[in-house]
Amino acid sequence: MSSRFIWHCRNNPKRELWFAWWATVVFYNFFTVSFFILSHTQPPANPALDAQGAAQWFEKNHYGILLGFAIMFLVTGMTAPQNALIAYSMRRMSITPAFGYSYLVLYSLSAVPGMLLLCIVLTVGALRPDRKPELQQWLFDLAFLSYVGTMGVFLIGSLVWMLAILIDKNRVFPKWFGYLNLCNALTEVVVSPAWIFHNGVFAWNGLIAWWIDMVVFGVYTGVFITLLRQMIIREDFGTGPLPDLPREAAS
Amino acid sequence: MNTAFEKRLPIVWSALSLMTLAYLWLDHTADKAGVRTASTVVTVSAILIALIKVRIIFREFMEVRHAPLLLCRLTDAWVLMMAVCLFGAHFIGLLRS
Amino acid sequence: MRRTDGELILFWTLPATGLIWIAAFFLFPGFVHPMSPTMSAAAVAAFYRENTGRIRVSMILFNWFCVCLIPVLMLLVVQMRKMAHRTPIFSYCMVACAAGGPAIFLLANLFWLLAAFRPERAPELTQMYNDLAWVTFTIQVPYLIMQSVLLALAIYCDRQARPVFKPWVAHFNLLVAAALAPAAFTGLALGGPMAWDGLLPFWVKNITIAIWIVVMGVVIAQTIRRQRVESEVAA
Amino acid sequence: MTQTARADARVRFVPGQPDMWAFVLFETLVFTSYFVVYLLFRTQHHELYLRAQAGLDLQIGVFNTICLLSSSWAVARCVQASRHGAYRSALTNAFLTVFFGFVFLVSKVLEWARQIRMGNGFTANEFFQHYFFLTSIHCLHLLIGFVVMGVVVYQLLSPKRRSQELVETGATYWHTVDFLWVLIFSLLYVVR
Repeated sequence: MSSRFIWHCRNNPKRELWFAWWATVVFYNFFTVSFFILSHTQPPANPALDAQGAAQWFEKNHYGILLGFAIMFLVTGMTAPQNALIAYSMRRMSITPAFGYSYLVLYSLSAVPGMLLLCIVLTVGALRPDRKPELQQWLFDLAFLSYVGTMGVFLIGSLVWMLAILIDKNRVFPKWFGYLNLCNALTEVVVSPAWIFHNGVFAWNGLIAWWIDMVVFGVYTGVFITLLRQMIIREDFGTGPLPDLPREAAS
Repeated sequence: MNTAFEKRLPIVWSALSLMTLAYLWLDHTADKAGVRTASTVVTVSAILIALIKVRIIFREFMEVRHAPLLLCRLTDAWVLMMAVCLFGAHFIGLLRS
Repeated sequence: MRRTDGELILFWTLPATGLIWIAAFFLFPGFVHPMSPTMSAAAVAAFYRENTGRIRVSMILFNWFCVCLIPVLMLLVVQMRKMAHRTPIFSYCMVACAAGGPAIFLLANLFWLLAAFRPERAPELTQMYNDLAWVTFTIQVPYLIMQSVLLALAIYCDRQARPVFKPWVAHFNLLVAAALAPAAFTGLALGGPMAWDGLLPFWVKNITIAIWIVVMGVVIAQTIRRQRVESEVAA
Repeated sequence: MTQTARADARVRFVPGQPDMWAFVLFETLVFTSYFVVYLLFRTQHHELYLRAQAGLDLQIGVFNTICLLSSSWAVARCVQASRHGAYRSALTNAFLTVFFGFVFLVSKVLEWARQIRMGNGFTANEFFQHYFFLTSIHCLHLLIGFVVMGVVVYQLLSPKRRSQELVETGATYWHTVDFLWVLIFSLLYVVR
């Protein structure tokens, strides 16, 4: 088993692609553990909490936040292989390289306001549970709003990928996944009322602005990880249409 | 040259428009002395009419009539699913309120 | 024909950047004896009141020049493109990482400047900005770790008769990644070797970054020189 | 004529790219979930919703619906015309589609402006939160629909392109915008 693994590391012609794919999978596992289990930032805390409530929320999740986000600080770099792999998928298409580069830059840029800022600010909040509650609430708002409220980069990024897939002639991805990108892009629009409401279904933890969007994003992520895997299996390092999935690999 | 098709579309459009106009009548009869009141009958019939319209749009406008059986079954299943979800949401909500 | 004009100019920006960084580092009064996370709000506020000028100048310097590492990282990307890889994945990853480190540092830089902007404000507020700045500064490692790991992997995958970089560069980069890792956990302790002024997150991390820049600078210089000699011989 | 024969012989075919149907079904699921949330919350504050709902004008809603139904009719005619090679007629119908869509858009914007002037803005109350959310996310689909119709017109314009598959795909999208509005209309304006 392990000797086979080492053989693949040394000789598999697709090892670079597989590295990027596994980095993606591992990253999302860390992300789930850190956000959903350790820090309890997903599902998000209640935006209707008053200053005292926000301070108590920090106190209650003290170690979860500190440990969970320490893990994120360690592994966030793994988003780079993911974005690189997706950019590569666009390089494999029959379209201008501008698409791949646009996606690479958009998504590399998105990680700082869209995720790391939340991790940093919540870490600062948890660091001093005895800070004035008003300040704790300020940190609380900054963290969650920067996280759910960073929309444009993901919106335009998804649209770039969608357009690339729809006009591609090399069959790198099925067209329906192109349309699924549109669904994902629309969730970034749906989340925008989170900047307005403190409670209800459109708040940042609301049924529509968070739960439904999260389900769509979860489906989207699951689908693209699967499709990227199939793309790597189908890859022939040519420039023409990508061959079909080989029989034994499909089963 | 394509008469068989063309004739169906105006009929479909008229039927859909009539069903839309029926809402005016439905809304009018539901008012009690000009005051809006909650009415399960209106709710259920409004959703029902909408779902029937959706199914007609699927079958006629979107040409599911001529599509493979799988797509026919899928769209029908979707209409049914919507019916279950919408009625379910309404009645569960009523029970809980 | 490989186009190399300007390569050396970009390379020689590195020592200049290094000088400016060292100057700014020593100019900032909170670095030489790193500020302790256990300082009281009043002490932090007093620190910003007393050292306002030096903080502002040093941080404005950093604001101007902290992104200067990017051209050098791009020289590394160019070298990665010369490696015997099947795909451009590694160089894409490197590009994706390159902006991350400076962007996080810029954020920390802004918080420091904000803290010094109105030093007479309520001490709790200044302390919060100070916390934000130090935490951001200390945990800026994710993209640096990834860069080193990527570089190592890229070198290991570079299987040709005369690889672009020697294997020891890869081992060195893995070591760097390991040395940077503890800084990610700085939030867990306000005192001791894991605090943001402690041994691992401050001294080990920052010295490692400095060593990495020096070593990679030398490696890039040697590689570029070798490539220039080879292309002259060929011409 | 072969296409007519194909249809007459009851050879079954999926109109447009099957991939678009995946989008239609998925997007319908997403909208159904919005509707479920709306209906659930509606029954919790029934009085408030009824009172707020009285501010809407059903006649405008009926007009909107008939506009979109007409545009759907036009795009269905466009598909059939282009299938039979009558590209001039197909183009006319494509423009008619866009025209009806545009009338819908204008009347929607006027309705929004009227509601906001009456004090029923996005933040006025729960009913109007849902009203503005559902109508504007639907309007966004309509705007995307204009882009899609642009692709259809582009296909129909030149004999070099004229991909029947793309025309049908665009039409399928447009009908989706239509039937989603049919649902939104009945849920926002009529349901009691």
